[in-house]
Amino acid sequence: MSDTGFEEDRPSVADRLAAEALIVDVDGFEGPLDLLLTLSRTQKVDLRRISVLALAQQYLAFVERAKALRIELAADYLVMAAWLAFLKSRLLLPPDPTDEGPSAEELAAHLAFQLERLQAMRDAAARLMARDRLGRDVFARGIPEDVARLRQVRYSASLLDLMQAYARIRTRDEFRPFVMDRDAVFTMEQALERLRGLVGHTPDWTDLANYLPEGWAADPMRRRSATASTFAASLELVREGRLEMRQSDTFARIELRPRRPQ
Amino acid sequence: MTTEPPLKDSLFDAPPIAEQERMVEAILFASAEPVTLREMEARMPHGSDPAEAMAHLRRRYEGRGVHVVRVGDAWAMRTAPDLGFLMQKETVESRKLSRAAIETLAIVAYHQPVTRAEIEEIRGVSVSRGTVDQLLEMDWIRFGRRKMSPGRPVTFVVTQTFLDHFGLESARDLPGLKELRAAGLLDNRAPPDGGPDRDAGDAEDDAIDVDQGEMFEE
Amino acid sequence: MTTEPPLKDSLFDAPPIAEQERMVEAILFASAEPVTLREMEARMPHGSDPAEAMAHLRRRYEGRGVHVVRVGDAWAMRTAPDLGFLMQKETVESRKLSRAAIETLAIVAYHQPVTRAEIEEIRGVSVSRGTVDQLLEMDWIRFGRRKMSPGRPVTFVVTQTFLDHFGLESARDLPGLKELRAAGLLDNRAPPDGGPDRDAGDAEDDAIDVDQGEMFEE
Repeated sequence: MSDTGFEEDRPSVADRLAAEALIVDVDGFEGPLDLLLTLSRTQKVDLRRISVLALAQQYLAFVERAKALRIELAADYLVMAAWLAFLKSRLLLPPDPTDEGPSAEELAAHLAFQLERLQAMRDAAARLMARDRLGRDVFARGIPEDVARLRQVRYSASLLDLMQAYARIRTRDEFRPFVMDRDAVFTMEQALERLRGLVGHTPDWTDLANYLPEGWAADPMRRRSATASTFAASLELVREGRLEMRQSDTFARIELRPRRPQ
Repeated sequence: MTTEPPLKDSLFDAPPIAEQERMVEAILFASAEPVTLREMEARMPHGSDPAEAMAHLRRRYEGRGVHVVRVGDAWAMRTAPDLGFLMQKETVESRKLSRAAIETLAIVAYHQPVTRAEIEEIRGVSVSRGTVDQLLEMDWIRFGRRKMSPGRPVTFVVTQTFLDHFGLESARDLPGLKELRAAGLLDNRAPPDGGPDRDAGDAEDDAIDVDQGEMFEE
Repeated sequence: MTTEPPLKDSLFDAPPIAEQERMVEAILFASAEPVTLREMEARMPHGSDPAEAMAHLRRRYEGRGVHVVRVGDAWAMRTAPDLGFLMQKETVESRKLSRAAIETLAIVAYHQPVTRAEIEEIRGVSVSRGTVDQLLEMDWIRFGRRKMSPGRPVTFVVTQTFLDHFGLESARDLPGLKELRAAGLLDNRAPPDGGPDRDAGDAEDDAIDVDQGEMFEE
């Protein structure tokens, strides 16, 4: 920036002083656009009529001062400086007819638009924050009543569920593993043991029914089981040669007596 | 100066009572706790009469959805007691009926009137009190007549609510075992005994009709 | 019979509008948060017309110390703004928002739905994650729909809580919105090529947007 040959390039004293004041506060700026907006205020004109060229010069002066004071500027400030230097030269030189892309005026206009838009948002933010605000100017109910949430559980079941459940129960019945109800069963071992103890005490022919254990004659199920096992046990004792059996006729009484020694 | 007196008035005179009423209204509305007249006075412009303002406010809220009530020596605003129901929000949660409950229900439906002992015999496990209570509470089963057997146990039958829920006109509309079997819900095996097989005969169906009739007595 | 019709009325017809007005009054009064008409309807007896009842209620509270205000598609009761001075005690010391947060909030409000890249374009600096997080946490902004532009970046919009806090009926009532729009300052004017924009950073920012958005998707 030291040698450009243009009068406008040399920062005015006022610009330099302003730049110095700004540099002290460089951390306070939110980036190059913020800085540009602040600089633009020195022009004291509507942002729509701002001179972007003058603004570019102000900005470049600021960066120059920062360099002179050995203040490290963030990269984006330097990027903006480079771009503004480019814009400035484009604005000052007659347009190159072979150059494609946006004109310098278009670029400058967009920068002006950006500044105006940022300023507009800042004004809007200020107006927003100045509104009557809840908890500061306007107040909600101090003792809100909670809405009691009554949670009601509704149980559902379909007809299919019902039928499946019933089918499940019925099939479970069919496939129930076979288990003997032991309390109604008088086993042959029990009968044999019992009969061995009794044989010999009654020497004469005695009805098999009399040998049934006590309390097993009343209930049909128990009587049947006890009769069967006692009969089977008798046959076993006959086979062992300790007992004799006789039956006078079909379905007649079966009688037992100890085998007499020969 | 000519403008001075009105300024002085606004500074030192109490606001009109209507304005004071607005003030106590706002204070009571926004306060997290009941507010005493003394507290109101401290917050209101000098010379205000909160007691008078409160009297106006109370009258204004008479019969409204919100009442001005006295709490000890303080005042508060509360929703009208008769509108308490608005402060409740019912959320309905759908849940599947437990296996025990649906089985018990199925047995009642197919075997009604049925005693608890009979349900247990069919299910092969004891039926918890909770399961029966749940079904009673849902109004899907109810107590039927006592059985004429020893101990005269109570029986259970299904209700109209049950029939409505399952879209049945009567319990006899429940599909029989034969249909369950045809639908592939049952293995192709004959049930151990006549039991609940609806196809077994009309005698049983008639019995059920009688039971259903009983349900609507009372 | 002569007594039948009234009974039927009370069972099946909505309560009279005066009664409905009491109900919406109680509902709004009891809640610190705005309540939607839909929610009111759900809590009121079947057949009620909360919109009609609200119109009555709103008129009734005109000029009172407490106002009925519209917040988005909901309603709330709030103290009259001119009486704020009485409520110093109730003032909640809100967290000081940074300038970046305030500007970001204004940009979201006036430009919504707006992407992070667009906010950065307007402010000329990158938007820190913390700033956005703070506004999200305060429930003043939320994620909107994704933009149909490359990368499908998520957008930000303001919430009902925002409207409630700043006393706005809707985002259309933002101060100066019309003028800003007329001046073209809300246009999303693309910079001409070669502008001093932070093109390099945009791609990365978009990537972050996508991540954030995905966190909230189901």
